This record gives sequence, structure tokens and C-alpha cells, in this order.
Amino acid sequence: MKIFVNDVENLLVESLSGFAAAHGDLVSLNLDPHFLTRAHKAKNKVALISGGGSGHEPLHTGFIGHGMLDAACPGHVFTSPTPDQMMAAAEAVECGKGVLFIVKNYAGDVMNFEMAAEMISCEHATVLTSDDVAVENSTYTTGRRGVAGTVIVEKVVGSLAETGADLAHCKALGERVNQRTASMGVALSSCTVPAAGRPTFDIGDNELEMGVGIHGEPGRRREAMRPADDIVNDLVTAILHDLKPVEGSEVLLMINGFGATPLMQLYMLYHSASKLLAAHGLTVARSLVGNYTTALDMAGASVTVCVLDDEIKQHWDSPVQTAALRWGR
Amino acid sequence: MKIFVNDVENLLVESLSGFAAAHGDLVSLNLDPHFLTRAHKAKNKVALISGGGSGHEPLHTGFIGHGMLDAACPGHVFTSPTPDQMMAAAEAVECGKGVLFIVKNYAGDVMNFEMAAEMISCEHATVLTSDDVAVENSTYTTGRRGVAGTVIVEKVVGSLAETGADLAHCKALGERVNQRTASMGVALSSCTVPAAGRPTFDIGDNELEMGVGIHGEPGRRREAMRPADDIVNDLVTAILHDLKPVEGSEVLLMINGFGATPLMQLYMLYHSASKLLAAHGLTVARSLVGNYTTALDMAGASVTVCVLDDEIKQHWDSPVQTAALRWGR
Amino acid sequence: MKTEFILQAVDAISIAIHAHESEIESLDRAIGDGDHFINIKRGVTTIAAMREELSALPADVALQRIGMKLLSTIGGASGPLFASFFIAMSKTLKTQQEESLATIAAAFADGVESIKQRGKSDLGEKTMLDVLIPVAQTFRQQVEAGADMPALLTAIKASAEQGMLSTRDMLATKGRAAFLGERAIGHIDAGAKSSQVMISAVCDLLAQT
Amino acid sequence: MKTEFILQAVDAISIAIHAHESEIESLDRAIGDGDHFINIKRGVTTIAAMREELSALPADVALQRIGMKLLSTIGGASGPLFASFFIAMSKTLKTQQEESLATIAAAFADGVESIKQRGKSDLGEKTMLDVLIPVAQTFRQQVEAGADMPALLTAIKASAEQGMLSTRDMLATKGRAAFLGERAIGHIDAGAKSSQVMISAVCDLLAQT
Ligand SMILES: Nc1ncnc2c1ncn2[C@@H]1O[C@H](COP(=O)(O)OP(=O)(O)O)[C@@H](O)[C@H]1O
Ligand SMILES: Nc1ncnc2c1ncn2[C@@H]1O[C@H](COP(=O)(O)OP(=O)(O)O)[C@@H](O)[C@H]1O
Ligand SMILES: [Mg+2]
Ligand SMILES: [Mg+2]
Ligand SMILES: [Mg+2]
Ligand SMILES: [Mg+2]
Repeated sequence: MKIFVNDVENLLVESLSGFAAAHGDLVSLNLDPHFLTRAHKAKNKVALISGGGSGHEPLHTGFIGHGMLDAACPGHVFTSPTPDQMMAAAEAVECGKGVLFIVKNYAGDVMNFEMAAEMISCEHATVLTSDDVAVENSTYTTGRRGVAGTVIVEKVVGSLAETGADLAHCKALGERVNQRTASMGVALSSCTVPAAGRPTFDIGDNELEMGVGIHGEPGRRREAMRPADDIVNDLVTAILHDLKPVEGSEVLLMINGFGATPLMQLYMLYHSASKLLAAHGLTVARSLVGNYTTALDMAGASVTVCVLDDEIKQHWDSPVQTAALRWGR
Repeated sequence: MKIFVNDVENLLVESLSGFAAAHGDLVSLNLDPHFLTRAHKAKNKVALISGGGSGHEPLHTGFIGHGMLDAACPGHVFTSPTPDQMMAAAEAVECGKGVLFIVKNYAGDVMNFEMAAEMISCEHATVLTSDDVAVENSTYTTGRRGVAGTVIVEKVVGSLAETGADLAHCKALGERVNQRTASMGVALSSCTVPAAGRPTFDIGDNELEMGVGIHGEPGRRREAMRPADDIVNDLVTAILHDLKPVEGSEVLLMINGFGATPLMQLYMLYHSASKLLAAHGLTVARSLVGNYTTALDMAGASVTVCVLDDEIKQHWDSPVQTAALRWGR
Repeated sequence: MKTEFILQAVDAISIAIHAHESEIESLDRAIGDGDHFINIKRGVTTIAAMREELSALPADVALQRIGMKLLSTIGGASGPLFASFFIAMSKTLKTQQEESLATIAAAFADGVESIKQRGKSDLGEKTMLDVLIPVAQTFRQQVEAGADMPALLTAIKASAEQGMLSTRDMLATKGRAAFLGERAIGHIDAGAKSSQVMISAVCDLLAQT
Repeated sequence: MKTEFILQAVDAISIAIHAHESEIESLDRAIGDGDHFINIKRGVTTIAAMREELSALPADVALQRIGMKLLSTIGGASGPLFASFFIAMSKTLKTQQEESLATIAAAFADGVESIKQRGKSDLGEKTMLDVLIPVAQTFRQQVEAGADMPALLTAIKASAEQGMLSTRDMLATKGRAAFLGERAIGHIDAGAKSSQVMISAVCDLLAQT
């Protein structure tokens, strides 16, 4: 796999520098430790901080700005950031109402954010996202992975925080959105970690990885390629089996590209998934289609369904001004 | 190359249906002939219509909406649309001030739009975009290819049309933007036309195609992989050689991904290109980074520079509400 | 010309085109965008599906209908060009009192002329015209010289073949290959190849009947 | 423990890790996310670059400094775990009056204990702990039993090897492999492998001196 690179060691910093320069009106970048904040510090609100390994862009840096995050801490590619980043980011953006960390449920992210939380002095809380139903929940394990549904949590809680809501309310809403959101993905090709220089997994010309993770982790099973409608049916079935939404519910349907799948394909998947949801008596009231939680150059996509309620819908619709999501004013 | 597909014959219609459903607030779809218009017909303005082969999404359908296009006509993958599409679209969106066609300079697009123009009764004009400097201009040929710079033309003319400007003014501004805009791309891998099912070109593990077209057409030369800064230097040099901007000029810098290149990489290229432009005494006053004029699943990117003036800058900044570009209000 | 013959020609063209699928496809992949075969196939399939409707029409009207259908079916560069060809041919046939080989040759030449106009192109630009222009000339000259059917068909096929091969060493100045400069040299033009294949197929059909 | 020894151990670990690069990398690719080698390498390289600063410090302070540096360098799951290990080890060493093999064994055990706490994990969950817990036990038992240096080192290496191999047939319940269920079976855990390699390297270093 070829990539554009000067020195693989500098790739992340060069990319972050480019991002900060291209969006100077929205964000500002700190190096050593690496974190990005809004260009203009917000006041009187819970400060929302997320972060995680790089390679999932626009997650999380692309969601910094009015109506979403106050700061993001990018780690090395697919490697959780370190506590000093979160501590410095918290220091930079906390403005009296405490800090809410939004963390995807991976051992590394959880531990690094936990250590940061233990060391900061301000009030703080954490929402763990765990929307990936590919991996069945089990009491023995650490739970499910956090994937594309994280974007919905960040958007909705971001909007609530903007109203001046307190830390407990923000955390509670984040957890409710997480509970009402389920995702599952499928890969047609592997991603390649630049520093590793070779594909994370091998996959045949006629195979797909059902339930793949956003780091190219194996999912439920390796399968033969099938028609798109069949594949989407499996994803939607797994999601609805988990969510068990009441008939007539309004849902948000997100089709998330993993990086190398063209938009044309993503909209075709949207078409397929929305027909299925309608057949299950659900109303697709809101949509999001595009590359929002990527896995570098992996080909594939995930389906995410969030069962809406009035509060979630209102906060989804409210204005947002970030590099990757922008509407309203 | 694997793709998500049910029946390759239906891929386009399924994808357009998904697009229209996901963006029902912005667009509405007509099938047979295929064209998309704004959900709410505009009044008292020049109607802007673009179109071209599919596979370049979000171009052009993603740019329908307030401040940009009134309609778009999608052809089959990499195949220009047919005149009946443009005629029906013109009929649907013309509102008394004429129609401006924005057409990328390819023989097929030019001829099909030309035939439509000959057959419609309302006032009309055409802007041909030809920003690709990979192919040197020659009086013997049909000129240069229209590529990612088309997005800038559509945005800027779209804003002017919204003010109620007349057809001649819109055409003149479109042509000025086109003249002040130059692009060049590089591919690291080929794209695969779904109906063909195999890569358009073969490329070695250590090769790149310098000056590639947005359909995977060959460019200036096949070269060995080099550091990103070197590659960007070649692109920027070719662009500046063509544009010859006055020192101190303000420019818009666009880094356009062809489909399979991660955002992280695109921002790294932005970093590289913006440093070079600064070194040439230019001020990067505006930026756009992302997948805007794609070539299906091709890995690679293009650099576009538009030399701004006050009118262009004003119309770039003005509000836009489309599926793929959104700012202001 | 009989409409029945047109329908037979459509079938013959369909078979011939499919027999050359990978060749045409790879030529357009090399110096174009790889869709030329798909475009023609879409056209031929659509026309073949119109068999019933077309068979009730006089030949000139059928050709006009075919041209209009191709115009709204093929797209790309070849769509408007093929469409122009059939529409122009239909016009000429309609104005002719009596049908003869000479009037068909004239109609063919007018079809080719309208491709030149629509494409703003001519001989030597590495396009389908490098097949069609020589074929039109050969057709007219052989008919004027009173050649018999077998000789006429052999001459046309040879002319198409030669025209197709001539594109190999040309620089392209029209179509997508024009963007390639020197890099297009050494490759046969896809449209020239498909035109030669179609003409050849129609000649073979005529030879049988 | 001498700081000089710690620095030698860092070098030995660096060499050993690099010698097992592709093995560790492919283990984490199979049931993790492929970055474990890169993460450790980043840690080791950073610590090696602190040689001058560290060499001026007493061993317990050096270990504390190493832990803090790893915490802000490695990231991922292994970063906080390795960091906790060194910080806890440093704490125990600092409180010991006199240094002996027994105090080092106790410090090692405390380091492992802090990994268990940070990772909320224990033996049998297919992680580095399946190497570290048995090694800590063997270390303490052998020292208590009065084993001589060669016997101690041999026992520790054997215990690390066995622990590493034991992860092959386990279901994972912690770390990324926990998401795989049955599919993780048959693969050795990357962190278990890297821990075994590092422990082995330090044993070999001790055997030489
Ligand atoms: N201006 C022109 N005049 C005549 N023939 C042309 C012209 N432009 C293109 N062609 C022919 O059309 C062929 C390409 O057709 P096709 O692949 O269907 O369309 P596109 O180039 O739009 O993909 C070329 O190989 C060439 O023979
Ligand atoms: N909760 C945990 N307790 C102990 N060890 C763990 C735990 N989670 C992960 N590990 C160890 O960390 C290793 C993975 O480290 P690394 O690849 O660097 O981080 P990441 O999993 O975040 O990519 C695993 O192979 C396992 O040995
Ligand atoms: Mg990792
Ligand atoms: Mg084409
Ligand atoms: Mg073509
Ligand atoms: Mg890992």
C-alpha cells in the first residue's frame, strides 16, 4: 500500500498542522503534548473533550467547534493518546463547569483517559461509547467497542453543553444516546497502518469481513461476497436485534464509510438500509452519509441506527460549526 | 476490486435514490430522464445546471442547493449524460432569467450539453471548465480537461446567480474563475469502473501517475514514488507555471482526494502545498480539503489553486447549503 | 433499405461487438476511460429491445428513431456522434425518390459528415472518423465504378481495417486521447476499432444474403 | 539495583524487541490492531534517548522517571500498563532499606500488581499478565528457596515462555482480542509475547554479568 508521506514519524504532526492551518477559523493546535481546541474558547459550559488514536479522521478533530467538542486529543495512528494530552487539553478548555470526556470503549483509551481524570483537579465525568454490536456483549469482557455512533454522541451532547447544562445532565444524555445507538460494519479490504507498511489483515478477492472493527480488527466472521442488500440486511438485523426499537419509532440512519469506499456506494447502502428500516415499521427521520469514522484506507462501511427521542432530535438538529459537520447558525 | 452492489445495472439509480432520500430537505430526484433539482425551486435567478459522468461524487449532485446549482444531470459512470436529461432539467428549473450550463471540458460532455442547448427554447449560455494543467494546452487539441476547479466555479457563480445577476454576468464570472484556477493530480492506484470490473490502469507498487485525470486517464508521466513534499512540489510548480500569479496575491488552496486517500493524508498534502505557496510569496486566504471531485475508488489527490480577487472571494464566502458544501446562512 | 435488414444488422453488430468486448474495452482503458464497450453495448441492447416497434416502421423512420434513442441512451462522446450519424442518414434516405446502392452510399456519407460536424473533427485525429471517412469514400467510389457486391464488401472491409490500424501511430487531437500527447502513440483508438468491427459485421451480413 | 544496569537492560530489551519485530507485529495484527511493536519501539527509543539524564539518578528515581516518560510516550493499552509497572516498582524500591534479590522480586511483584489494578485484569485473560504473574511468582519462590543465579534465571525464562504459550488457547476477556470471542483462540497474545521477549533479554543480560 502506497501513501503520501515524507517521514512516517512526522506524518501525524504534518497532518495536524495542515488541518489546523486549513481550519484556522475553527481550531487551534498545540504540539507537545498534542491537542486541538476551538479557536475561540467557549465560556460557561461543560467542556467536551474527546480523543483517540489517529487514522479515524474526521473523528475527533473534525468535530471541534461550536455545538460539538471543545478539544480533541489525537494519539498516534490507532493508538490511544496519553494522559498528559488530556490533562493539558482539560486545562486549556475547562471554564468552570467541569470537563466531560467522551471515550470510545477500548482498553487503551479507557486507561489513558482514566489516568488523566485521576490527575486533573477540576470536576469531571466520562461517557464511554460502545455502539458496535458486532461483538456480542458479555459480562466477562470489557464490553463492546465504540465506533461511528460516537459522532452522534458528540453532536447531541455537544449541543446540550452549549445550552449551559451541567455535567451530570451532559453525561446522562451522552449515556442515553449511547444506549439508543447501535452500529455494525463490514470491510471489503484491509487498512494499512503507515508505520507498519503492510495490510493489517489479508482478505480474498471474494471475501468480506462481517462486523469488522474500525482498526481492521476481525469481526463476527469472514464470509463470501454477497449482494449489497444481503450484506446490509445482516447489519441492520444485528442492529435491530440489539436496539429492539418500538414500531413507529423515529431513527437516525448513518452510513459511515471506512475510507476507501466511494460516496456513490455509501448512498446505495443508505438506499438499501432505509428500505429495510421502513419495512420494520421505523421512520428514518434523520440521516448522515459519508466518511465520519474511518479506518485509514480500509474499503467498507458501517451502518448506525440511533433511536431518536425529542431531546436527542432537538440536539441533533441544533446548529453545529465544525470542520466536518456544519449546519444551522 | 470488490464493491457493494446488487445489480451493476441498477447501481446508479439505487445510489441516486439513496442520495435523494438522505437529502430530501435539499434535493428532489427525477428518473427517466435522470436529473436532480433543488427541493424548492428558486425564483428570479439564472438557473445553474451542471452534470457529467457519475463516479465523481459529490460532484455534481452534492452541490445542488442554495448558493450553488439548481440542477445536476448524472450520466452513467464516467459517461457524459444525454441531452434529454439536460433539456428536462432546464425545463424544470428555468425561471425566467435563462440557464447557465457548467460543463467540464470533455468531448462527450461538450457535445451532449451542446445538443441540449441547441434544442431548448429559453435563453442559455455555457461555461466550460478546463483547469487541469497536467495536459499542456495546444491549439490543435480540444484544450484542457475540467477537474476539481469546477467546484470553485460552481460555488462562485452559484453565489452570484443568487443575487439575481444576469446570464452574461454569470457566464463572465464563471469564465474568469476558470481562467484563474489551475489543478493537477497524482494517482497512487487505479479506479475500477463497476461495469468493467477491473482496474482502468495497472500501476506498480512503487509507481505513481503524475497528472492523472479524474477518470484514471494517463497524465504527464509514470514515475517512481517519491516523498510527498517532492510530489506536491511538482504539482504546485506546474500550477504556478500556468497561473503566474503576481507575488502577494491571495489564493484559495484546494486539496481534493480522489476517493481512497484518507483525510489524514489530504491534510498532510495541504500542509506541504501551503508551505510552498507561502514560499512563492502567495497568501493562502481560503482553503478546501476533502473528497470533492473523486474518481471512484482511486487513491491519490489533486492540488487546485484559484487566484482570488475581491468579487471571487466574496462569492466564495457567501452562504451555501448543499449536501457537500455548507456554510453561512 | 429494408427495416428488416436494419434489424438483422443490429443483431449482427451486437454479436460482433460482444466478440470484441475485451479488445475494445482495453483500448479505451489504455488511452481513454474504459467505458467505450459498455457505452456501445448499452446502445445496442436498447435498440435490440425496440425490435417490435421498429419493425412496423419504414427504414428511414426507423433510422431516425434509432438515432434519437441512441442520443438519450449512450451518452459520452460516442453517443451524440452515433446519433448524428443515424439521424443524418435517415434524412438523406427520406429525400431520395428511389433506393439504390448509390443513395445508400450517399446517406452513409452524410451520416459521416454529420459526425465530423458534431465532433468538429476530421481525418487524422485518431477517432472513429479514421475508419468512417475512408469507408464512406470507398463505398461511393466502388459503387460509382460499378463494382459487384462481393468486391464492394471486400473493399469496404479492407478500408475499415486499414483506417482502424492507421490510428495506431497517430497523435490524437480529438477525444480523450487528445489529452495524452505522445503517450497516445502506439495505441489504436477504441472508437476506430468499434466502428471497424461494426462495419465488418454488416458487410458479412450482406455477404450472406 | 544499579542505574547502570537499568540502562544496560534498556539496550538489551531494545535489541531483543527488534529481533522479534515481525513476530510481535503479526501477533497484534492477527487479534489486535497491529501497533504493539510500534508502541513498544517508541517507548524503548525514547527511554534510550534519556540515557544521560537517567544515568545521573539513583535507580528508584530512574525507574519513576522511566514510568512517567512511558506514560506520555506509548499510549494504547500497553502504555499505561508498562508505566504503572515501573512507577509501582520504583515506589517499592524506594521504601526498601537494603537492596537484595528479595526486594527486587517484591518490587517486580508490586509492578505486576499495579498492572492488574490498572487493567482490571488477572491471570487467564490472554494478556501480558499471563507472562508477568507467573514470572513474579517464580521470581519470589526461587529467591525464597535460595536458588542460585543461573537456576533463578532459567526458572524465570521458562516461566515466561510457558505463560506466553499458555495464551494461545485462551479466550480473551481483556484487551482488543476480547472483542473476538472464539476467533482469538489459536493466537498468542502480542503483549504476552513482548513481555516474554523483554524478560528473557534481561535474564540473558544478567547471565552474562
Ligand atoms: N470529437 C470527436 N470526433 C469524432 N470522434 C470522437 C470525438 N471524440 C471522441 N470520439 C470517438 O469516441 C470514442 C470514445 O467513445 P466513448 O468511450 O464511448 O466516450 P468517452 O470518450 O466520452 O468515454 C473515441 O475512441 C473516438 O473514436
Ligand atoms: N486490561 C488489560 N490488562 C492487561 N493487559 C492488557 C489489557 N489490555 C490490553 N493488554 C495488553 O496490551 C497488549 C496490546 O498493547 P498495544 O497493542 O500496545 O495497545 P492497543 O491494544 O491499545 O493497540 C495486549 O496484547 C495485551 O497483552
Ligand atoms: Mg492500538
Ligand atoms: Mg466515458
Ligand atoms: Mg470512453
Ligand atoms: Mg495494538
